[in-house]
Amino acid sequence: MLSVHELACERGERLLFKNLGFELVNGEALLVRGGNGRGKTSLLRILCGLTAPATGVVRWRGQPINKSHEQYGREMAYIGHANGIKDDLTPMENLRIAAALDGRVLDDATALAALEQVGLSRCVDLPARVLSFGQRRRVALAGLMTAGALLWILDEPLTGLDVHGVVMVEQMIRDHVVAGGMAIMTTHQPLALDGLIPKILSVGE
Amino acid sequence: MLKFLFTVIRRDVLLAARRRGDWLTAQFFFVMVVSMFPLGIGPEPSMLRTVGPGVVWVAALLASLLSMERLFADDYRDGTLEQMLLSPYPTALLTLGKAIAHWIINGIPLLIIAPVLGIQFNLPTEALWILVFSLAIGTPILSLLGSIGAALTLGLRGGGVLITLLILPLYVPALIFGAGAVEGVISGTGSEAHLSLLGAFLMMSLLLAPWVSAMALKVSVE
Amino acid sequence: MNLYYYASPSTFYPLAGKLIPWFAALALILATVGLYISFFVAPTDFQQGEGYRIIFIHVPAAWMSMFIYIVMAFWSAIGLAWNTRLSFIMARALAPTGAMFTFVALWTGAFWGKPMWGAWWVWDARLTSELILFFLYVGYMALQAAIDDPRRADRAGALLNLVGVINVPIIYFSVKWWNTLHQGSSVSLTRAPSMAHIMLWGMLIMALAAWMYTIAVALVRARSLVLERERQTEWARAQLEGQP
Amino acid sequence: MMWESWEAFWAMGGYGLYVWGSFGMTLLCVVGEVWLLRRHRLQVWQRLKRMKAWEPQ
Repeated sequence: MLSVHELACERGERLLFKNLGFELVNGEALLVRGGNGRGKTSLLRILCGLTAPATGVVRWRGQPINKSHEQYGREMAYIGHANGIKDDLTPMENLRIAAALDGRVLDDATALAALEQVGLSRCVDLPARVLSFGQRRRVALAGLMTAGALLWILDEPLTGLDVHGVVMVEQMIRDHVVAGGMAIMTTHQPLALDGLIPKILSVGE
Repeated sequence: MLKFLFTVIRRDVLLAARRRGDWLTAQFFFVMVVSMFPLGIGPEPSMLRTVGPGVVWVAALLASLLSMERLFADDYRDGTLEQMLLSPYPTALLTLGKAIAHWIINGIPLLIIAPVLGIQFNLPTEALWILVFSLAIGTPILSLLGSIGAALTLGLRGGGVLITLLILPLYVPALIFGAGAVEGVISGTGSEAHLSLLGAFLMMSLLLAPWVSAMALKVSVE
Repeated sequence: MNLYYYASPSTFYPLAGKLIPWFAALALILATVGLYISFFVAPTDFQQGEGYRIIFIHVPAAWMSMFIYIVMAFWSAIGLAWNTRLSFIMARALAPTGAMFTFVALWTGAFWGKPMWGAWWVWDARLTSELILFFLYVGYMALQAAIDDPRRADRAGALLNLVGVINVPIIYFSVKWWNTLHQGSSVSLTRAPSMAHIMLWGMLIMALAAWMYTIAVALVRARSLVLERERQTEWARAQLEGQP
Repeated sequence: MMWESWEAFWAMGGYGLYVWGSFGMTLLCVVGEVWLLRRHRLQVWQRLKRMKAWEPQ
């Protein structure tokens, strides 16, 4: 499904990595490892198509992702360092607008259910401004759940979350992958996927 | 496609409505800059009438640039811009929607305020109409071209000043045709030619600016 | 001929190094000939006296300021289309020289205007367009200077450059139109009443000298930029063993 | 020779200030650019040499 060939990435004048390649099919998870500044985030940004690689291609269903922007945009969901949440809007509005921008229809019941699942049922009508960082992260995760994407690309999904939050994310990823989805993530924290063993990719060693 | 465009526009208008303070600041900037001129050059009615169209137009350029810096910057900071870039629709549609939203938020109020300021400058009634009309054609150009500058300077130190430096020279034709139309009415030489040229410039900006802006945005977000 | 061969920095660097002295020498010779024509061959103008000799700089500088912007746009377009780094570097290397010529055109325009119009600055169509062109150059260089990442600087600058080059004719047209409506000054430097052949020759030779100078200077600048960007490659490290 | 004397040459028929002001500024710009370029090149060279010594392969 997702195949990556001979990827190289430069930042400034520095070569972060080269000759990087892997394949990912349904029901697989990939954990990207590497120290600070080794290019994990750069790799994820290349994978989701925000950055063009110096060399190499990323293919989704056999098509280079810059050629299949539309399809890839529908089937892939990304959470980066920033949450992608508007502070002036309520979690509910955030989810609804994000869905509309993706061309999806999201009814209130589904959105509410997702927010409830991430433990935000009491903050549905508050502006995101008053939420804590962890709570905003949860809004982003609720967005991920409602996106219905096949491939999840998660950059440090565990930062800012409390113990329950971490368990929740682990559960989410596991359920998604077991149900035939794909996930690519980075994390500095230990990740327990309960029996599911992710592929490991080391970057910039 | 169109639905995406409308969603982008509605979203930005909604966000602006939630931050009315910022929005009011830009409008008052326009009013105040224009009101400073008579204080600087004296209250003589015939002179004010001569400089009026130019002053209102220059103030409109500055007011439009003032709010332009934040066109993409806020969304860039909180990560929503990345999400929008990853949506399944062409990025040019996003930049077009953003520019239209900027025009609705910052351009339309100028059209409403401008006649009042025109009266301060002793402009005759027909000239006021043409002023509003020229701004109606001209301010979308400002939003469209400005979006290119906003995309190019995204996330740079001193982006606000830089955008002025990049975009003001590109605004020159709009300024000349726009202010010229109003002056044409006052001096009796007519304004049709100016307005049609302004319209042509608008068409060109509408065709090209969203594409360039989209490319610039991709370059900047990388 | 393989274009990619010449587009590779490691070929370009030594080649440019060899070419620079030739262009510099040509510039010097042509400038000497041009100056000789402008001061010792061209006759006194019966209307403008000796003051008209400024055109031997003003007109070539004004030509160069426009040409260089267009050439930059050409390199920018190539760079964006084929993703060749050297094209971006060429565009970038040309910009300061273009700005310099624009400044010279403005300055000499003012020095010509003072005796002819009685004012240092008149909002004449050509001078005004030249001023806006100067702003475009400044904007381009300011944008390049503000961006740290060379890849982004290249592309952002190229886009701005292309938008500018589409706009330049529109700006020129609008300024001209604005100027005629406001009864601008009618005496023009370039439409000197007695444009003798020899004057045209003088201007052409000076323009050629300016071209050669521009090429030489741009190549020197491009070489520095290339070396900076490629400092981690084998050939650049080998270069650094030698003398600058 | 079209100039009667050096004085006449420098005076440029009363336009001396303007003609020499123009040519002088042009010369200044060209010399200035070449000088800046030379300095820039030397600086780049030195910086790269330092960096090279500091980060061996």
